Amino acid sequence: MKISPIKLIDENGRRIDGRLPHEIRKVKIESGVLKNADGSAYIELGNNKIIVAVYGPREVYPKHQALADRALLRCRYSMAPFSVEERKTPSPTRREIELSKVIREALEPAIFLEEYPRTAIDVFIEVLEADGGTRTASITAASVALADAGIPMRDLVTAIAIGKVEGLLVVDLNGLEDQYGEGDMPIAMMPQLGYVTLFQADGRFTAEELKEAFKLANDAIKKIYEEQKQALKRKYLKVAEIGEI
Amino acid sequence: MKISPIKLIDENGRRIDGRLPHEIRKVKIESGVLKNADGSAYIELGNNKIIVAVYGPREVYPKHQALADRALLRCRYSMAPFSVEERKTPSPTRREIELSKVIREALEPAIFLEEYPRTAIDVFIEVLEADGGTRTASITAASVALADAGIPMRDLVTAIAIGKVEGLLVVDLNGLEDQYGEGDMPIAMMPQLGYVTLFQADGRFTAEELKEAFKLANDAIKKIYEEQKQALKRKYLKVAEIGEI
Amino acid sequence: MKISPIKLIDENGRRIDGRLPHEIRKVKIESGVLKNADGSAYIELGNNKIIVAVYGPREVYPKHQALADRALLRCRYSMAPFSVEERKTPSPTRREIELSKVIREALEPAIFLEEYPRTAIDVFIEVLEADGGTRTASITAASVALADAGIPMRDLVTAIAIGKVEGLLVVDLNGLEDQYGEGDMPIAMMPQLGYVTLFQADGRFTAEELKEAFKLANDAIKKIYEEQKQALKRKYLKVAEIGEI
Amino acid sequence: MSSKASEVLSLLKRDVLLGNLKRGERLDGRGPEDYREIKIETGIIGKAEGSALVHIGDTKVIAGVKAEIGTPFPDTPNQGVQIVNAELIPLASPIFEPGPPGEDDIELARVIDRGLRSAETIRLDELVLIPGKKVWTIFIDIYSLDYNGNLFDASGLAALSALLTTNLKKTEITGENIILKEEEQPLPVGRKPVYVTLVKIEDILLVDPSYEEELLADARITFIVDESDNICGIQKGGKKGFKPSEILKAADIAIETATKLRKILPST
Amino acid sequence: MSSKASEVLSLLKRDVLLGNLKRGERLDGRGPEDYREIKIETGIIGKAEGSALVHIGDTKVIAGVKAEIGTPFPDTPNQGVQIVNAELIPLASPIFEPGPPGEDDIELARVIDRGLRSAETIRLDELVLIPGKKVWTIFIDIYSLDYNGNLFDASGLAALSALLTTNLKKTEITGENIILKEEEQPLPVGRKPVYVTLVKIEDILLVDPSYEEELLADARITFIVDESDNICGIQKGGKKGFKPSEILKAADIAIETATKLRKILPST
Amino acid sequence: MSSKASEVLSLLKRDVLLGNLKRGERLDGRGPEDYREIKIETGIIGKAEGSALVHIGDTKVIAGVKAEIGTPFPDTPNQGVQIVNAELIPLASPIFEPGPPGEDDIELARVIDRGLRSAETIRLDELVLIPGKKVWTIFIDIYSLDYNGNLFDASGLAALSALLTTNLKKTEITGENIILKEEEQPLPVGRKPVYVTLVKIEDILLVDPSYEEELLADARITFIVDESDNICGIQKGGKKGFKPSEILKAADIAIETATKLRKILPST
Repeated sequence: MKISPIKLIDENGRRIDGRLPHEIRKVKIESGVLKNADGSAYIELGNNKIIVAVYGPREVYPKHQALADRALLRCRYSMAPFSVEERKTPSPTRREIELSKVIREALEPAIFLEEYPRTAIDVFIEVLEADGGTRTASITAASVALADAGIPMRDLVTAIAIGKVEGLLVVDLNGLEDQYGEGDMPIAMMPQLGYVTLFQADGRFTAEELKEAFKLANDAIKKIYEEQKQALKRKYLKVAEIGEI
Repeated sequence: MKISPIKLIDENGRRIDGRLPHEIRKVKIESGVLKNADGSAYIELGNNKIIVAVYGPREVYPKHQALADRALLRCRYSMAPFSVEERKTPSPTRREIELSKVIREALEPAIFLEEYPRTAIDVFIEVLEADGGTRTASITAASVALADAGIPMRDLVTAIAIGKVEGLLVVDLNGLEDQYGEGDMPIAMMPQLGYVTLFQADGRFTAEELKEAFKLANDAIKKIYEEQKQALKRKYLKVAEIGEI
Repeated sequence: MKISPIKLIDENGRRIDGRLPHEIRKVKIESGVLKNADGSAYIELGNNKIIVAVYGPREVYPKHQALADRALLRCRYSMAPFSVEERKTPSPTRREIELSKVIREALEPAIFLEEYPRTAIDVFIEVLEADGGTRTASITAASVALADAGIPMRDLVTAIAIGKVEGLLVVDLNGLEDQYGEGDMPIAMMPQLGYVTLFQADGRFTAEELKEAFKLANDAIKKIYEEQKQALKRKYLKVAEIGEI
Repeated sequence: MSSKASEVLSLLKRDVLLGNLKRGERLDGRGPEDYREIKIETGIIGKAEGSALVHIGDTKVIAGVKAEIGTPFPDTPNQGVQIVNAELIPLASPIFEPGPPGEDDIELARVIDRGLRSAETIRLDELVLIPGKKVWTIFIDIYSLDYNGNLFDASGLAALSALLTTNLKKTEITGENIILKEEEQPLPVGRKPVYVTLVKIEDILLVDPSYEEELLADARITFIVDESDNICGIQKGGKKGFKPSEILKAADIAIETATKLRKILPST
Repeated sequence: MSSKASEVLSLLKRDVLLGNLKRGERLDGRGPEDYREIKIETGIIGKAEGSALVHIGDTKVIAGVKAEIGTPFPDTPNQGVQIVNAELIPLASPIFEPGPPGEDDIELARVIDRGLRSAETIRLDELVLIPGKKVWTIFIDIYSLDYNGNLFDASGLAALSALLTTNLKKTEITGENIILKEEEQPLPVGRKPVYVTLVKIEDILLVDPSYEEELLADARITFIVDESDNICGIQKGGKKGFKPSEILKAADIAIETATKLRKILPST
Repeated sequence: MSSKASEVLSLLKRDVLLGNLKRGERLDGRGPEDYREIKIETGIIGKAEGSALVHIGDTKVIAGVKAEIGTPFPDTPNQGVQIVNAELIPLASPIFEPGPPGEDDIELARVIDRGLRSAETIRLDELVLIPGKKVWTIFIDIYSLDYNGNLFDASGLAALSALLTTNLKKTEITGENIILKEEEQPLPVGRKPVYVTLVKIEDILLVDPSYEEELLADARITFIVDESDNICGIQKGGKKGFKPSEILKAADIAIETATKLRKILPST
């Protein structure tokens, strides 16, 4: 564990970027940002900048991977080499491979895959700039991109990280808090249905803190969920306006 | 060539582990040690510890590899990273790739592959600890695992290494003798049928020494062959006992 | 840019190997040099030594790569590890991958690919020794090998590099001129049809120099084109002679 | 485990399994919170600095620890290096394929790695030989030998047991020179995390799933628990979700189960 | 771009496109030598030393510059290191596939790299920190985000724009020790090469091809032009040839176009 | 060679070949112990420190030797490094495929490597420049150009011939500094191993098999023989076995054959 060279919570209970413990960073979501993709979304969460494209349902190559009873969901989470402090090698790291898997499993419960047997739905995530919480922001954006692609969903998936900093539970860790804090607990939920679809933890937490984390996450997720819906609405309005011309 | 820092044969003609030149190390063979595999075996030869699983005859993937007139025999010899003094990288080395090939060719003559056209028989060998002679011990165990899988065979295959240490031919080289000795000659045979199915040499040997090597190998192989049969018998008896209950 | 430790043009206007600016190096081309290949050629251009084999038209593996309306042209340009000053790693470098592509695109316009739908034509190029201009010499040899394989062609493809050395345009750069010169402009043409099928440049050229380069290239290409035809004729005569015996 | 595997279970078997579960019965007779029999053998690989073979029912996993002198990472000059590798080798199951590690192997390795790091099991700060220059690198290689469910717990237990029985050579350092002595000393260890996995089938939570139960499972969750009942890591998997209340209940069961499992750990 | 892509265009669309072209009309209303609208955004990636997002019509490419202290190549001890990487990621187009870079990615990266080298855009000789031992390594990573034709020009423009807005930390060197200071200074740049691509469809030359035009093209040619109208690189592609006269005409058009494009470059 | 290849030979050709063999005739008129014509060209690659192109009948193999200054392996600080690489490139045969080395390439390289090591052909102990720090690394790269049977012998002969004609630059060492001089000296060589391969078809042993004979063969055996008739390596291959008596007979034939082949080796 690295020892923090800096104080992460100040005497007024403010975090290093001025937020209170339960505050999330500024979030901006746009949908329909790419021309080629069937659906797409762009998210900024603090300094995180992530773009997501969805292709599908479409034919599966190689064909033997196709599933008889549902669509094959594939997910590729990737960080641009320039997205982080030290240049990342362009080939997928073990971290990116694991995250591709857990993000896929976070999105899968929300999609009516059974409506498109023998097809593939591909989710491509590119992190352009990273500053703590890329997996949760990716999930948030990916579910908007899926909806933008017109893929029928049970609910959106909305995600946020709860963290532990100087003994305190805080919401939406930034990069420094992630690096020097005591714990990180990313949570993804289907907000309407109340299901947790991604849940990981790193660091040390008590059972009591788990309970508290869910409460904190709940509030943050509600806010972000509104942003997701707004992003989809704006796109719809834009489309409608153009349609009227 | 490395110069031995130690005396490999003492004044009484004893080897570094106390054996006489023609003596093999303690050998222990068990069959049916794994639940998932169709056949399996475990061997200890001195400090060597090797486990073998056989799957098949089963469907071939990718399908175009299937052979119209016989089963496809595949073999993967692999050493665990912790099996050797210096940690081995987990990905297959050139040595492991060559050994997978020669072990496959040592087993192939013994199997009635023509009885299972268009199928695959897979032999997976994992060396858990290595101390000289892993390829021969692997072959010995693999043929027990094949028999344990109920695959019809012309004969078992039994193998041992003959080596040259301080000018003397010795049987069943251990790791130190392999490292500092003058030659290594692994031999695999079908003992009943009298065929040599693996034969390699490293170091320098005269034509005369070749002849002597076969004699020494013959005796060792007979002993190990008995152990192989016992291992299969014990399994059979165990199965029979269980069957009676 | 590396500063040349040597003078590349002497006071008499001679280049480092004694040539005048417009002179090409000694060229030697042979066709039909390999037994297995359907067509083959060997070229020496100065110190460059390159061998080319052509296989095809033949079945395509994997099958899904086959094209319905024409043959699939594949090309592999490879340098032997010992062909260059510093040993090259045996696995394909990025340079080799790019060159395989541009060489393929240089040959493709000359071949009646549409006559062999659903087949593959494979061009394998092995550079045994390299001394500047391997891509152009490879193209020259490859088109001879294609003709030797009896593949119907619109024209041969003939190639040469124009370079810039101490401000002067010169023909057929050698290794030193390539390393220390100011520019390299490889050109491939179908000489009869007058089409440029490969064209690249490195270094700095004026639009005026471009025009001059084409003129210089034209003369050199005519000479090499004759050598290509001679190589094919010699093979034909040899075959004819043998036929008569 | 893999999506391919999930197609293996026949509909018939599925119905039987589900029917039984609803009556509180598991196929092998266990109750929902019962763990299978565990056996731990340590010190079995002479060439390894530490090793353990763990049986959980018919699942077998071996872990080996190797120690090498290497250089620290530039951003942690005063810490040893921990590297965890896991391989789902084809010897262990017909559903595992040869080839480089896939996402299942990598997820497993990373979950084990994070648990050990969060618990500070290996005292990396005590593995520095020459600060900023030479440290011990500890490799933990985990190989599945027979896969019959619950590789996370078996791998975690094998890794921990191997580490608890690992010995390093003592060293003598003069200037930049490191001499390895014959004498050995135990690897310095901190907290001891135990991995406990549950699956959810419809609304039933099952501890220590068998292979068939994993095939049937809607979702999976692993808790890593230390001796103070702290949670040192969580990993959710699977194609469906959990209700928060289910996760909290699973956490309680995991903490309880960990206390039981802890009793069979090898002594250092 | 890839041979697979060339099969996508339907025969019908092909005929319409061709018919229009013969009347001097492009599908999007441009004349043969018209460029699409260009938009350049720089300084968008905080973690990068330089960055630019370039739009050419609906084509979007992002380039990021990272600088690291490394060792020079043995044969150029007094020069910094320039590394260009380009990835046609599957996010950008249904015809791009995941996996390691293929021949299209590699050709693109190498053409961008050669243009920057020939123009001496990065003053590599000014990037030496300790001669023969420590130099700046400049990584230029180019990612296509939306591929709708003419990746060469968009990538070249993104790379150049990112470099022109790159800042390096100042350094303080005492002996073999390099200290990075908080203060920054612009990356030293030389000539500014602009990439201009034309395609040939039958005997018509078109500047800045759209995706459909690329599918239809017989051949492609890229000229890299610096501020003195020198050509710093050429790359011909495609399955057919050019007449020399066509190449010379294309060169003239490219030089003219480059002059126009140069006006929108970000200032250093 | 590969299992795929073994399916190529038609049944008809098989019968003819076999019938002839039983009458002591080989397809190309040779007797069972006759070798095909051999041609060795050395010094053909100017950029290589040593090189040889070997023809055995229609089989052609080229070997090139490159020497570089590198670091010794930690466990052999007082020895140079020998690296053998072999590639069955698709240029040489329709049955060879592009891609990274497969098991056939690797077996070939390792058999050549072991023979050279057992014979101590390269005097590795004489290739130390600064003990424990700098040694010559000798790369031997073997490329098949036309595969018509018996790659082992052709590769061995090419490697040996290239080594026998290899020259290294003289060096001048002052402290840790190595200066390469213009003058050259021959690579120090020890014993000269000759590779002799036989195949067995039913109960017939054939020296120097052609491609068709390899397809038909039940098993293959290679003996590596030095100038004192010592065997410096053996490799058995193929899908059937040998009787011990057959192996001993094959060894005698190989030793005799090696004596003949030795006469055409290039002089150092």
